[in-house]
Amino acid sequence: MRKLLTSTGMLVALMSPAHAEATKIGVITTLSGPAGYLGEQIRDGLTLGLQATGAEFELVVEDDARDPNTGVQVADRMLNEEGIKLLTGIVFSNVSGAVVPETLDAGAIYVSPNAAPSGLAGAKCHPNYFVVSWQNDSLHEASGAAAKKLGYTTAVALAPNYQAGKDAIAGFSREFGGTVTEIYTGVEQSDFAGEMAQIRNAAPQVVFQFHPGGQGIAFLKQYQQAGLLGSVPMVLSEPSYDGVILKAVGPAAVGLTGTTHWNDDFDNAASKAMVAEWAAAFPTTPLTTYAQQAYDTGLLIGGALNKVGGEDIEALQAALKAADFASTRGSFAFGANQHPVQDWYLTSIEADEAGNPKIVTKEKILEAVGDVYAADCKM
Amino acid sequence: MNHVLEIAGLTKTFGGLTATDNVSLTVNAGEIHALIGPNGAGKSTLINQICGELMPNAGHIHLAGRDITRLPPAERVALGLGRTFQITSLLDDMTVRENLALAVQAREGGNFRIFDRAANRAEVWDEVAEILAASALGPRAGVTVADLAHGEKKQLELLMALSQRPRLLLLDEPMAGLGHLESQQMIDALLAARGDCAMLLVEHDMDAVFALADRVTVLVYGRVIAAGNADEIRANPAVRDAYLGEEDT
Amino acid sequence: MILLIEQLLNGLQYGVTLFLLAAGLTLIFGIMGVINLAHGALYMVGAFAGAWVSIQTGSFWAGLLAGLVASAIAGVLVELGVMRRLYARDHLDQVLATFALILIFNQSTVLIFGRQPLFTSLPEMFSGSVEIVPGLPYPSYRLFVIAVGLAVAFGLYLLINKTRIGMLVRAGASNRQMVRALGVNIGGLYTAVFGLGALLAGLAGVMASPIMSVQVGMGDEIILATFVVVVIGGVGSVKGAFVAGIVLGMCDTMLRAFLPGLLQQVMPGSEAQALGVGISSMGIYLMMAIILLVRPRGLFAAQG
Amino acid sequence: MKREYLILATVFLLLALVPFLAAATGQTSWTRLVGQALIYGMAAASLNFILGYGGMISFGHAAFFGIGGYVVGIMYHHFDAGTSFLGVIPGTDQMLITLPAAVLVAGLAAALVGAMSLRTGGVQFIMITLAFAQMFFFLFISLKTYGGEDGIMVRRTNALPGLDMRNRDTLYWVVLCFAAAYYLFLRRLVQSSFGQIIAGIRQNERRMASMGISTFRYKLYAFILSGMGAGLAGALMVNFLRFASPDMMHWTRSGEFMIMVILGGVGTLAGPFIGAGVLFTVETTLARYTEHWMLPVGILLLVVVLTSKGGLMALIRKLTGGQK
Repeated sequence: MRKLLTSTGMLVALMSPAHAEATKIGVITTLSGPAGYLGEQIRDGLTLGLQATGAEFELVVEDDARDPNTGVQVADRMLNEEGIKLLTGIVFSNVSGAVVPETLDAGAIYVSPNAAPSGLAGAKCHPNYFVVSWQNDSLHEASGAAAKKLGYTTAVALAPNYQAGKDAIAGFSREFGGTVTEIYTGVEQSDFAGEMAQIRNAAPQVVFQFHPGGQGIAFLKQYQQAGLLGSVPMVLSEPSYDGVILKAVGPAAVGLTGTTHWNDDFDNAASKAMVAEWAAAFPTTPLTTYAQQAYDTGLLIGGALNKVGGEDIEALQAALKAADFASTRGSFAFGANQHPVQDWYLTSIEADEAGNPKIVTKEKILEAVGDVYAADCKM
Repeated sequence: MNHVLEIAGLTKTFGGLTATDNVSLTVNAGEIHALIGPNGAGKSTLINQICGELMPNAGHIHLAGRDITRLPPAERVALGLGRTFQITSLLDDMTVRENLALAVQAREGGNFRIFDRAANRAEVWDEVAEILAASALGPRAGVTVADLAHGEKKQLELLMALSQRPRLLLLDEPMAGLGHLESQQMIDALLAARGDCAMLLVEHDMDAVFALADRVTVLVYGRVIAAGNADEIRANPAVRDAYLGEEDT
Repeated sequence: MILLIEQLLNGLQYGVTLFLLAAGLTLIFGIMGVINLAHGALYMVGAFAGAWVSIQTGSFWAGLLAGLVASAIAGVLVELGVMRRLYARDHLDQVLATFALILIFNQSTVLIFGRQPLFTSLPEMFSGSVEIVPGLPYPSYRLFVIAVGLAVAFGLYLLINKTRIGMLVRAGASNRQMVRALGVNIGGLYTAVFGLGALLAGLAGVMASPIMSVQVGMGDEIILATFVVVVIGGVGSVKGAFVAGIVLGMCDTMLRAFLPGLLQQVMPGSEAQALGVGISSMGIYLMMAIILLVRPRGLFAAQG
Repeated sequence: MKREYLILATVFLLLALVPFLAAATGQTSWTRLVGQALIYGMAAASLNFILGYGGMISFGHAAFFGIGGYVVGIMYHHFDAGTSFLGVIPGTDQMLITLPAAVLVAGLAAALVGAMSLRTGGVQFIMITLAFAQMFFFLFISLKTYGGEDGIMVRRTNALPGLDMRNRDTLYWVVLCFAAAYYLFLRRLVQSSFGQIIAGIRQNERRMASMGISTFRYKLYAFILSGMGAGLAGALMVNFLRFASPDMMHWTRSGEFMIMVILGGVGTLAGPFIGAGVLFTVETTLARYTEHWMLPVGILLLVVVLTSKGGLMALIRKLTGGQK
């Protein structure tokens, strides 16, 4: 309950005009429904990131309910009525698929803190469209590279039977190079006992699985309960082991290997500052990569606003493109399609003093990689 | 062949219970044939098999010489089968006039005209007006069926069934629940319609049965125990025992 | 062979979970004639209350008790406050009202517990696994779930077939007017049945909480499968709910486990995988469609 | 009668003025809001034809909405990529082709679903329509070519000769005209002989069958007509939103259509449109003030259903003295 009060209290404070010349930033994100915690992370991370730059800003936050129709409706009002020229915040690619074209057609800028559908990454790339998080495929390629590097040659890869799931397995397999047994799970499946039996039966050297949110929580719990945690190592890409998932899973996560573009033990000033700011503002909520991506988005936007202000869209676009900010992930640059070119790290999940899982960064496995779609982008 | 309806060896069982047991009977053109029997004798089951709502386990049903045993209900209607229900079954939200109009319209097997205006089909409404003018329901034409009295509903059911000009009309207890006066009206209406079509009448009201029926078949425990004209039935000792006798005690 | 046994157990465990939810739903459906879309919300209430109390107390059993109590109370309140006014209405009004209840329950849960999923651990005594046949360690908690489900099924059987309340319930499911004619306190019976249904849903929720993710909206996902079970089993039939729940749980698990493999015999691997899972996701719906085409009122229809 | 025409003409005129009013007050997003509500209203009205007039409670109506939408999306996708659907049918961005195609395909799907579902009734019918819709949902979510769960972007609204469809206000008026035409179509439909028979079947199917009406065929035709209407609405929605995704056919969307119908008034012509408009406006407005908007919406729906019978239309009728 206390948590709720602080976060809404903060929202109200932010939504009231802070300064006369503050630039309005529209945040369309998913706050209702089971995925609501992702939107919460993004909203709060973005706020902290922007505050860290000292830019004058005013956030207009609205829920998209994970529904493209609602998203476009909100975007329309922000763009055309409130005259907002800079939008961000969307969690899910089905919403951004509808909202981004709308935004670009209105001559405004969209900076994505998370969703990066491949449809907007290649031939349909746009100067006013930036992605600060990652392109979907790279997430899983990193996991494939990690599994390879760890010396495994046979793997079972599991993901939900929709497009992002298939991309995940494809991405993993591409970099892994060994034998991969693919298992697709149901889109709304929450009991994976059958899959556990199949994994045990296949007896691979390593398991890769991609299940974000509640599915991931269920999967990890059941992996441990099936007694597989100790016997078959697991490599995860970052959406499957964010801080919220780990907190809900508890000790069942200890011993897993993950790949990520950022972790809270990164040794750079920006990351340290963010971790401290987050702990002060939200002591009981874990800091996830969603919030970190949004924080970076905040740094990027805030930096650009400080340089050129929010009036001149062309200048703002150029300032954003320069990506002249100290990212929490260390090195960061935009590729040809204005998606990140960044490093990927291997992490392992270990127990802290209380026995709860904590993510520890081990080594860099991929350096300065972009995505496969950048080649198709002619800007 | 003079039989409008011919039933031969009709048998229907529910689990262990035999509801109709090898029933045979015929209805001639223009005749009123009454089917009587105590409660649970299988009269309604028989009616429902003739209508096609139930499928018999064995036996045949011929309507005007055609085997209809396996036909779906709608096709039987197209061949000239009409019915009324034991518990009145009408379109409660519509007026008397609209109910009749649908019946008239349905006579041609309905239609799929999605762009005409039902309200503008003069030939239908003219016929409805004609039917109503000749009936006691005339003044009630604009009343919603839900607001009609029980006797009026029974009357309307009969009118709807007759407006379809059936060859054979199945009447499932048309007098049920009617007062004396209403019963007399119903008997008059049926007598007036006699000759237009043959009727198979299921009825408990013996006065009505003997006033109307040309022939009577008695059904007990799913079996035909007697058949003949009114006088023969009245005199039949088996019928007296099984059925009429009971009523006396 | 070992794989088959394990999958059968998994199917059984999913099946009893579906049964716990479907038993209450089918009774409510059959006796009161109410389509209760919010039944899944009661499952969520049970899971959240159970998880929260077990976090606070550190005891799974305290959580179990809390989950049962909370869901039963929620059920009784819903019955007294909302359902009671809807019995005489048609299905559409019930759909609208219970949909509204889902929104209210979900959002209230967010307000009370926040949006983050809750963490619960297994009860200490069931945290290990049991070697049922050599080479097959099976989580003992899942065996516990199966045992609880079967025990509840047996208890319901006794309740419905051997007690006066059960007689009324059976009568009510096959003929609603009859119970009224018996001069029974209908209001009390309805509240009791609704409360019992909610309790069972809450039990399913608590039992699922250490395995699944305890999060807002968790009930909306399982409610569809539950309705499928109710309809296949025959509205109002607890026996039908049991049989359909087990059959569906088994089929769902078996299809997922073995269909892709079978398809791989005739087509390339990844396509077979995708198609296999696609078909298994549709599996329960496909099954319902087929069963209803053959038996339009379900397997064990209580109403004639 | 005269009065009804007068009201209809007034409402149409007011709706036609929405873009000007929106521009005058600076609240330009109202044009889109009303446009979306009109399209949802069409979908709800198509559902209402079988649900309110025909007594068939379909819980899978969003499937036809989504299929209609995907026809536009898929045709645009092939037009954009210069390829052909199944290697045979070339893509297009011409609304005069895409809309009829959407209506046709949705009708075919409805024929398939209806032919199987209508063998059952009651609760079983509700569930079996839901089951078919779920199958379509899972089908589209796994179609990689068409974006899977991410959906398909339709970068440009379909072209209509002589009109600048990129202009939002033009698009809005096109939608308004379709909605008005659809309203008049439904009005005609329920008053037709066919509509009377459908109404008869709702009230007493046994009676209709005993009069020789093959009720199954009538119900099937009604179901197909209704599916076609939903397909048209879906096709318009994709043009309006320039995006098609499996969300369009999720079961909660079917539920939403049903709620619009019930909220507005079952078995009334204007009800579904009013229901869609009110629900959509209330949701959007509340969402601006609180992210917990679902709570007040839920309470509001509950209050409406508990206190009124027959939805908002019944309320309107009460207020206007029992007249239509």
